Formats: sequence, structure tokens, C-alpha cells
Amino acid sequence: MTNAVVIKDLEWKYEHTTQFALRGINLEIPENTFLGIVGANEQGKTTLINSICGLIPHSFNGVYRGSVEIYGSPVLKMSGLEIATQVGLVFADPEAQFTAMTVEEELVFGLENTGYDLGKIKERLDWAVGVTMIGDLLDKSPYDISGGQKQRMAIACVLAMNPPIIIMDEPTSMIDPLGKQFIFDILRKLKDAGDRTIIVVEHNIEQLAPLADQLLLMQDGQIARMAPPAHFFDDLPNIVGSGVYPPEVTSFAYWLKQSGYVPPEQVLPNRFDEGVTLMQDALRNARDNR
Amino acid sequence: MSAYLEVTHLDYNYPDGTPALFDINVSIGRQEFVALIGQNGSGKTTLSKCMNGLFKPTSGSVVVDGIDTRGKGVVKQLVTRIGYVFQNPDHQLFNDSVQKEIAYGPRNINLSANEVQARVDEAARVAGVAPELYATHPFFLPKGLRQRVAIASILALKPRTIIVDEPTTGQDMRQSVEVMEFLRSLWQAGHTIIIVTHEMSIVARYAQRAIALRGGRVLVDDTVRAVFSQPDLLKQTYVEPPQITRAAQRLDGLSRHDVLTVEEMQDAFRSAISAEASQG
Amino acid sequence: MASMASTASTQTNVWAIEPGEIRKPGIIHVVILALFTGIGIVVGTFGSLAVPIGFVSAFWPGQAVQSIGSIWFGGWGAIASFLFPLISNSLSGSAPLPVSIAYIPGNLAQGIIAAIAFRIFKSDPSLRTSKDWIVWILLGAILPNAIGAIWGTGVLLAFGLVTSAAALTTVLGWFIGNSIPSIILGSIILKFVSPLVLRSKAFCKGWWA
Amino acid sequence: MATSAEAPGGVRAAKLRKTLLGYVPIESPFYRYHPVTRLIMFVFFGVVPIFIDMPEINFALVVCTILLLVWGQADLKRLRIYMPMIVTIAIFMFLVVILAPGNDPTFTPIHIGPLTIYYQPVYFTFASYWRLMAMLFGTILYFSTNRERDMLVALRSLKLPFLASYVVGFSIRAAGMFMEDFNTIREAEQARGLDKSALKLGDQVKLYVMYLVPLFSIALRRADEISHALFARGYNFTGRVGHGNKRSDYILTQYTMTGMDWLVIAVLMTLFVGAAVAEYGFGAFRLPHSPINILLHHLLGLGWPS
Repeated sequence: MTNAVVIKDLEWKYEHTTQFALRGINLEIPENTFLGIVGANEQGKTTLINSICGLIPHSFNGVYRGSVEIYGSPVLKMSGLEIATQVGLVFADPEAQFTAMTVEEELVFGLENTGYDLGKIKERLDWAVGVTMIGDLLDKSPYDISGGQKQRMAIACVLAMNPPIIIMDEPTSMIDPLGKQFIFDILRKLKDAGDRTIIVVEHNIEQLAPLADQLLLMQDGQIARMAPPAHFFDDLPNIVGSGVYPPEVTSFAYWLKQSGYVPPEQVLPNRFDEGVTLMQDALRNARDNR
Repeated sequence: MSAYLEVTHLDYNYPDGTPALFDINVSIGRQEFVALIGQNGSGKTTLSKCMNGLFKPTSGSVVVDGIDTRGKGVVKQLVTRIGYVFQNPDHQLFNDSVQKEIAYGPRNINLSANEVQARVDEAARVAGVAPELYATHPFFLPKGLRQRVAIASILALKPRTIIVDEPTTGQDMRQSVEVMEFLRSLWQAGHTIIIVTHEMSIVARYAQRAIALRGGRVLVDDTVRAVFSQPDLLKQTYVEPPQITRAAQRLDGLSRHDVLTVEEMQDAFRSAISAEASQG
Repeated sequence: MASMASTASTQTNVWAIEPGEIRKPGIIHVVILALFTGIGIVVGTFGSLAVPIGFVSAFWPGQAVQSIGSIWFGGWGAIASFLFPLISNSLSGSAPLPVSIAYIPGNLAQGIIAAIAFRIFKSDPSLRTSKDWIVWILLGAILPNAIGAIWGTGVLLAFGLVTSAAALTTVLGWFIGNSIPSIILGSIILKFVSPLVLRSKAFCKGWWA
Repeated sequence: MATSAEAPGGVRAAKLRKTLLGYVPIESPFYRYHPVTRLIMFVFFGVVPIFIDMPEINFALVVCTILLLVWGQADLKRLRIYMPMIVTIAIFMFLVVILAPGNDPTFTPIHIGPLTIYYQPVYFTFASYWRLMAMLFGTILYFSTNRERDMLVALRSLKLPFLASYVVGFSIRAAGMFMEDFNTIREAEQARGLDKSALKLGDQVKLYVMYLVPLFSIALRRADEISHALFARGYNFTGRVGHGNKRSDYILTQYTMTGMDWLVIAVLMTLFVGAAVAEYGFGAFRLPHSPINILLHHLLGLGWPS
């Protein structure tokens, strides 16, 4: 399988700071997989994705060692435009990324930068608008729409450019429950299409875990753990200790396992339905056994 | 419980005339822990700003500890009674050091230098702001810490009621828990805490009472447990109870379906088994 | 990014480019140009509306934004200093576009002189020494406002908006009405905000980076 | 970052377009014209008074712009914010000319009670005032019927470099963001116990610090964030794309010039050039031709003005 991203011995220290924010990162992200990144604040999550999308080192000053390659090309040597056609980045605060005065302009901005012809722009615009369900907002100012709509627009902007790699940095942290649901619906659609590498940093593990192929825990500038969601929480106390709270059904299932209500070989569920099924079975078994 | 904060027939229109709140009637006592929940645009933040007097009622009234927020010159009287932490810390940090920032409020109410320092130390400690950061310019702190400096700056005023708009935004789970544990300790010490939040697990774990708003009206106002046991009603404002609560509602054979936390679920699970055992 | 180095750097020359230091204009400078123009629009509009005497403002703190922007951001600030009055004058109604266009050289002078002075005299924008203060008040506020007032009055004369007999009064009113708020506002901003700006990537030691 | 106001449902005023200064209905007749036409109209109304000294014509131009605003269904109530300016400008101009009329023996003194005013400079000021008003209303007309987008489309259609039009558009947007920030900061101030009415002068100055520091901090942070966002979207400020071509401009294709546009532009251009030629070639719009001036001259027994 081709790797979309390969990171070797990456170290990074921001200007005006004393400690390295990333310390010896080695990571391979296979093409068309979904990677969820979790961890407490200030542990290097955002720094890691900034170095994949080239903001580090192109837009930050600091000390850079090691390498990040996107489909074999080192990010260090690529131009901003080259990177933008390969990697799309959605920021946590959608408002910080507006560049235009209407949603429509905002959406075509990146496409115009890449020099697509007008027909192609229209085609990509329509597609991205369809996926993110913002067709009725095109004429509005990006500042006059709700937080959730803003974030959907921000995603549409990135989708429109059709990069093979899409990175989102806490895309739901500033929006309400309905808005969150919309975003995860979009992520689900993108994952199901299966033709894109997706990297998402998110505190909302409840929604993230069921989507991810792999979960990665950042701690102290290093990759502390990387595993498929089914096994990511095996060592639950340590995960909690790192400041990350598993889905409640997972926590409860872990308790069931520790208390002997389910067998030790039981894989911990992370999806709601799986969790309910496991709880129901455990309850039934426990009562039958009495 | 005598009402400390009385909202009566409150209507509020924005200055441009857009109506935002309709006939709100809420009465909050001296030691309550209340969560305002609902979709964006449902009026949560607007209601909380009416409660602390930043917004004046278009009609109806808001009375805090006997003080009508429409009165003239009530700002200073109100701040020691009701504190408000804004969602975005960057709007409320304007001093060039953390220490000055936290001391700003106490200085405004003319406390002595010693008392100001004592307030700063206490507020910083409880909000998790280390004294080593006192000299730092708030601008250079990471966002989670800026949020906590903002909270400390309000706490230093020791208002009887504290409203926190989205206390967990920008915080990771552990930091959220720290902030909430702290708010809980204040509540236990006799303060009234009002949070505006989208995080239902936070509501379930910490709040006693939930007021769900929808379209500028109160949809339901009851204990958190009672509110979360009406998922169909909550759907109107797109709020979902926490995952474990929803799971419990789906389980057959559980003696109670109104659990709010994983710990309560463990109890419910144990008692379901033992109840069965004692019956059988 | 929690570096705690907020303590003031020692008396070094903030304009000196260290050996090996690469500075080149980037996207951030374009952004700061736009944002600073935005700030200027607000301050300029507010200033004109606060004490509305039309084209001769008795209170126009806009010059503070002009000189500060040029001190911090060199040429970018200088562009902002003549760009924002075009818009703020239109929004506040204090001068129609043709008059605003004629003001451009005056507005440019009101910005750029401070920037040149700070770079020549190696003054610290955070106003740490009395020399910094003198350079700021004399060459950052008084001189540029004097030039601006003379130019602006010339424009008003040319458009027939004041009579030649009133020219001297206009120059004085303009000069005082711009200098005082600009000194107050400018000093505050320089003192309190410069420490943040000096560490930002947008800060220009030279003219464009 | 939902600031002070949670817009209900996020969508307000669906039938109105937010312009730079207010709201105009979506179906406003103005929007039938290409932004370039509207920009040229602005240049016409804003600049043509330079050629005209006669207050009657400038007054007619003011009336004309107001009629256009009515026709365009703009919200005339917004014009109220200009009232103080319009009045104080008049007071200022006349005060100056009365107090400092200049020393010219040819001026005609008029005695009103203890006050002596001189006819010629006063009439000149009167004419200048209306010239200023005409230009001002031209500006108001444009800003209250056009959105940033219209302005940008017009500027870009006229081949202004992308970078320049981007800066102009974004700076106007930035001004709006600062106003919002400013309001929120003021609220935050109040929530911390600041009672403005009780402030001494020294504290009023401090108040500026309280507003300015967060305002500028937010701006600096925002500058970083926005430049990162632009980087991530492949923007380079030369306005060129990878293979050296100019960036394409999708939004411009949404607008087309119609026959009406060309007609209006032709009429405005003709009037504009005509006015310039009439003034600079023949002095057609100078004050001696002003009917009111002529009438007043006769009333004052001064004969024909020269």
C-alpha cells in the first residue's frame, strides 16, 4: 500500500521557546486511511498536523530536523501552492480562515489560486457544496451564518480543491451539537467514499473513534500510542491519565471487563450500538448466572 | 430556597430590533448549579447576558439579589453579585501581565492592596494558574491557559453568582474537568453557578438543574435528571443526553433508566443484578 | 508555545538585523496591511464622527494609527496610512472621494515620517528611553501633523472649501486637533502593544519585512 | 467565535442585502446593473461637482442622488448618521467665513444688527458647501447601495490587480470585525466592574488601554491565523498560479454587462466629459452664471455679477 505521508525523525522547536514541541516523530500514514489524533492540549497535536500540511516550516519560524514527505516529496522543498493541491487543512476556528466576502467567493478562492479553468471550478464548486449541504448559503457573507455552517463551509473550501489528503484540526470544537453532527456526517461520507486520506484531531472521541482506522495519542511531543480503535483503549487507565476521556460506553465496558461481567478477551466497543449490545448481553448473562 | 436571581416576563430584542427572547420566567436560588443548554441561536448567551445586566430587558425584569438590572449605576453593585466569563478569553484580557489581569477587578471595587493580592493568589490557585506565570503577558499564553486567567479574573471578584459561557471551549478533557471541579467547589461553598454549554456530559456530571432553550423560549426547566429523561423533547433543540444516559435508556432489565454518569451506570448495573438475585 | 520570555529584552537595537537573519515579505504582511487598514477605518470613522466638524477635525486620532502602522510595519503601514482615510472619510462623510484623493500625499507624510525617524534614530517603538519619547512626539506626531495640516488646508483651499483668509486658522485647528489625540492614543498603543508586535512575524525591521 | 449576538438560526434579513452602510432589498433596481456601471455612477456623482460652482446644479445633484436612493429602495433612515456632519460642516464653514472673511475692498458689507458680513465670500462659501454636499451624497449613494463584493467585482473588472482589490475588500471586512470585537470588549469591561460614568479623566485615558490592548492583540493573532489559512489555500500574493498564468476569476463570470449598462455608462461619460469641457472651456458653471447669485446681486444693487 502506498503511503500518503511519511514522517522520519521529525523534531521541531518554535521560535522564542525553549523546548521542542515535537520530539522524534516517526509515522507512516497509508493512502486512503482515516487517522484520528487525540491527546491533551499542548502535547503537540496541532504542531504535528501543521508540519504535515507545511505550515511548519513555511509559515512558522523555528528549528526543524528530520523530514515529512507527502507522496514522496519533502514538504520542506514544496511550494505553498504545491502543498495546497496535495493537502487540505481545516482549522478549528472557521472564522480565522475566511478570506472572502461571500460563501461562494470563499469556496472558489482556492480553486482560483490553483489556476483551474472556469468550467472545472464550477464543477468542483457544485460537488463540494453538495457534499457539505451549503447550497443555500452561497450568496451570504461568511460572517452572517451560524458556527456550524461556517465550519461546513470551511470544509467545503478544502474539498473543492480536491486534495488527496484532508486534515482537520478540532473541526467541531466551536460548534453546537447539531453542527457537530453535520460535520461527522460529512466525515463519514468522505470515509465511505474511500478515496482520500483523512487526518482529524478531535477531543470528541465518542464520534471520532467509530470513524478512525487508527487512533494516535500525542503526549509530550511524541507519539505515545497508535492502534486501531478496537484496541486503542485496552490500557484505559493510561489513556485517561494522559488527559483523554474514552467514549462512555467504552469506559463502562472496561469496567464490565475489570469486574468480570464480560470475558477478558472481549474487545472493547467504541460505537454506541456495539456498546449497548455488549451492556445488554452482560446484564442478561450476569442475571442468568445468579 | 429563596430566589436570588429573578427573571420575570423577560423579552429581549437586539439593538437592531431582532427579537431574541420571549417571555422568559426563571427563578434561581442562592446555591444552585444551573446549565443553560440548547442550539446556537436558542438564546442561551443572550439570556445569560440579561442575567448579569449587560443586556437590559426590552420588557419584563431581571432582579439580582434585590437589584433591578435596569437601575442606573448598578454596574458596581452587580459585579460583586454576578460574574460573567466570556467565551473568548481574548476579549477580556487587557492587562500586560497575568497578575494585573487578575487584580483588575478587585482594584475596580477599591479593595486594599493586601486584600487584592490575597484575592489574586486565591483565584489563581483555584483556577490553575501557577504563580510563575504572574509576570507573563497573557497574550503569550496558550489558549487553554488564557481561558483560565479569564476565569481567575472573575473569581477574584468573588461574585455570589458566576456565569461561565462555554467553560470547556479550548480546554481538553482533563482541563475541562479541572475547571468544572473548581466550579463545583465554589457551588458547594455556597455560590450559584450558571454554565452555558454544549457538552452534555459536563451538564450530567456537574449541574443540578438544566434549562433548555429553544427559539428564545424556555423549552424545559427541571433537574438535569428529569430533563435528560425526555430525549424526545430535547430533540427539538437538537440536544442529546450523554452517551451513557442514552445507553441506559435502551437497556432492558435495568431498574432505573435515568443514570447520568458511568459511575451511576455501574451502580444501576449492580443493583439490577442483585435485585434479580434477591427476587430469584 | 508557552514561552515565558515576556520580560523586556535589554537595550538592544530592535531594528538591527542579525547575521544570517532572513527577512522577506510574506502573506502575513499583506494580511496585516488589510487588518491595519481596517483598524484605521474604525479609528478614522469614529474620530470624524465623535467631534464632527467635517473636513477639519478637532479630534482625529487617525494619525496615531498612521504613524504607528508605519513604525511597526514599514511600507505596509505607510500604504495603510493613505488607504484607510479614503474609506473612513467616505463612511463618516467627512470628505468626499475627490478631496480624500487629494489628501493622499498629506496622509502618506503623516505615516511615513515617524517610520523614517524611528529607523534613523534607532528608537524603540516600546518607548523605553526619553530619546524614544522625544523622537516619537516630535517626529512621530508634531512634525507629520504640521505637514499634514498644511497640505490638507492647501487641498481645502484648492477645492474652495475654505477661504484664504481662514487658512491659518484652519491649519492651526487641524494641527492641534490631530496632534493631541494622536500623541495620547499613539503613546498608549506604542507603549503597551509594541512588545507584542516586535515578536510577531509581521513586524518589519526594514521597509517591507 | 460567536460573539455578542447569536443570530437566530444564523440567517437574518434574507430579503435584504447588507451593503457597506446598511441594507438594500435584494430586488433593488440597482442590482440590475453591473457593479462596474455602479462604480462609474459613483465616480460620476462623486467627481462631477468639482466642475460645478453653481450651487443650484449641485443642489439638483443632491436631490438626484436622494431620488436614486429612493428608487433603489435603500434604507433612508441610515442617512440620519450624516445629519450631525451635514449641519456642523455648514456651521463651521459659515462661522469661518463670517469671522475671517478676508480683506478685500471689493467685498460688499451687509450689516445684520451688530454683525457685518461680506456678501461675496459668504456666497462663495454657500456654493462650496453645496459642492461638498453633492460629492458627499455621491459617496453615500455608492456606499449604501453596494456590498463589498460589488466593489471588488467592479475593481477587478477594471483590471485592478487581485492583491489590491483583496486588500481593499478585506480591510472593510476587518473594520467590521473590529467593531464587533470592540463591543465585546466593552461588555467584558463592564462585567469586570468598570463603571464608566464614575471615571476621572486619567482613568478615561486608561480606558483606552483597556480597549486597545485586546483589540490589537486580537488583530495580531488574527493576522497569523489568516496568513496560515491563506497559505493552506495555496495563495501567493503575486496573483499568479503555479505555471505562471494569472489566477482565474470565477466570480467575475457571474456578472455580465448588458446593453443597459453600456447605455448608462455612455450617458454618464458624455455628461461627465461635457461638464468638464463646458467648465474648463467656457466657464459655464461659474458663479456669475448662478441665478441665485444674479438675483441677490440685483437685490443688493450690485448689478450683474462678474
